[in-house]
Amino acid sequence: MDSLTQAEQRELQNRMEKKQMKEFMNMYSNLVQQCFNDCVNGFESKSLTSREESCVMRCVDKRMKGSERLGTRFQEQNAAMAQSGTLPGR
Amino acid sequence: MDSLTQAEQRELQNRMEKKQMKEFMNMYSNLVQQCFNDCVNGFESKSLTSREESCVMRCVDKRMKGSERLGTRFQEQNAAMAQSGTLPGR
Amino acid sequence: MDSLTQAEQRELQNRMEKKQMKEFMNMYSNLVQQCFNDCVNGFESKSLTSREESCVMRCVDKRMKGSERLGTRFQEQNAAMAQSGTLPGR
Amino acid sequence: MSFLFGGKPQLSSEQKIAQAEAEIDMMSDMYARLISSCSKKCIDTSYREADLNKGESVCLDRCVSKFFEVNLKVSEKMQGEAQARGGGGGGMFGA
Amino acid sequence: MSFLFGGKPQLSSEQKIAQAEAEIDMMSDMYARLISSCSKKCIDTSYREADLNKGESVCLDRCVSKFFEVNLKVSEKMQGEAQARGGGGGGMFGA
Amino acid sequence: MSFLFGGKPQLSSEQKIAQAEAEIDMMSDMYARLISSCSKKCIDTSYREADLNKGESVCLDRCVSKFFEVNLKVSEKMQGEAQARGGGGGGMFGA
Repeated sequence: MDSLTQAEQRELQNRMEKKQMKEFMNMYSNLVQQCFNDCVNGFESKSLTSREESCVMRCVDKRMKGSERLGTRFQEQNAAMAQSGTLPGR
Repeated sequence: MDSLTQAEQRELQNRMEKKQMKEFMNMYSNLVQQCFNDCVNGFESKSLTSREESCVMRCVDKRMKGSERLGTRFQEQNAAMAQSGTLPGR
Repeated sequence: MDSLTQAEQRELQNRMEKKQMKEFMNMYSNLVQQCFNDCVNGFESKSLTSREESCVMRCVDKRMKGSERLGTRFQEQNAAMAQSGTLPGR
Repeated sequence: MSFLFGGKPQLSSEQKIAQAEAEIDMMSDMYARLISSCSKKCIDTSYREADLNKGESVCLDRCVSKFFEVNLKVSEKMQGEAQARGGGGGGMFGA
Repeated sequence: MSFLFGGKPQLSSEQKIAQAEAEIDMMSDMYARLISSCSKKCIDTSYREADLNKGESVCLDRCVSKFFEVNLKVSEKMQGEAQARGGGGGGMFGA
Repeated sequence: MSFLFGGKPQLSSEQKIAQAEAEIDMMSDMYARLISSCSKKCIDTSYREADLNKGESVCLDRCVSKFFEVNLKVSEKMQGEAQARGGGGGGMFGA
């Protein structure tokens, strides 16, 4: 990837921006679905109970913190692997 | 979305048609997979038992009715939200 | 599909090659995830135990053999259906 | 479900179409997830009958309602946090 | 798996390619789902051995056969309903 | 995660970009799978607290580490087999 010219990098950047938007939206709807699945289990009424609502709030918090932490570790590992040259196929 | 010109709307329409075909196919193969997963659990023979087959038929019926109902409610909720202006980000 | 001209078939071929790469990568990361999910269940240390590692190795072997077998059967069935003309929609 | 898209001014024609496309994609992704979640929560997978029974029907209706409410709560929460962090509007969750 | 595509007459070159592409996509989607479903139903996830044992192999073979049969039944059912509803052929599930 | 891509010589500009794109796609697919697997294995879904507790945090860290190790083992295994089968490098898993 480091062997791309500047023009090529710009083109790549362009293509990536569309994907990032898509990934962000996917992350968002995945969060909604997960917290819905985990927190909403009764259907005696058509509105969220206060118990369900606060579960959803904590779920969003906890999952976002989890993803952040995982993202940091993921990048660290990637960097470590790139440096030690253990990336196979290279 | 309402601020698109007619030409822009036509272009959007065009792009959407391809996606609709894809979504329909996805809906279809998802239905096959779900009803297979739910109804077929024995592998003593290579053909469906009559019990499995009728389970699959009822599964397809019920799931399609379910999706139809969910689709109607989804549109109603969307319309209600659009009207009451509770759409965040707007 | 048999009614495509040679030029059309070449264009189709072109589009398919990109997808094959993508499908192969998807198959690969799916294998990693499945074997991780099935074999790694303890988090008392940050390295794989030898038990987990050998489970992963057998998992990869078994799943690849499984997919190969399924692929062969899939093609046989497809060929049989095409011949007997039971392909609906045709 | 078009809450991710602030009122950015002065978009090119292609950008406007792409944004509308993204809104529709988001909506149909949400729809697919709702179908999956609510079917799982409400439909009896023994399939003893081909019709939805009363309990399943009511469950599906309420499920849609609750799913929308969760979506709304999550989006409000994320908007609130984005504003607390970033200040002005116009961003991802900017009003 | 090309049962979604009726014999529409007079397609442009691009449309013909797009249709062939859609057929292949549909096929490979079905294949991915078959791999997922049959692996889940037949493969013992304790992985005590690296080889497929006899039971697993037989199960996989029958699983493919049953998966195809389900696909066929579902497609016949949907074609029947489409015809009952819409009348003439040429549509989505038209023969 | 760029291990699928050997050092193929003399690519056109479009091919180089497409390859870089594929590497990034692969990486972000792996990332999504890691998020899904490690969240499922480590996060308590009763959500009694909004913060990650100590046990969850440690579990997530180790989970990333183990996930990478599994990825590495699998890729080494497949490279070994590809070499045993195919001989020379330059292929999918060629070094």
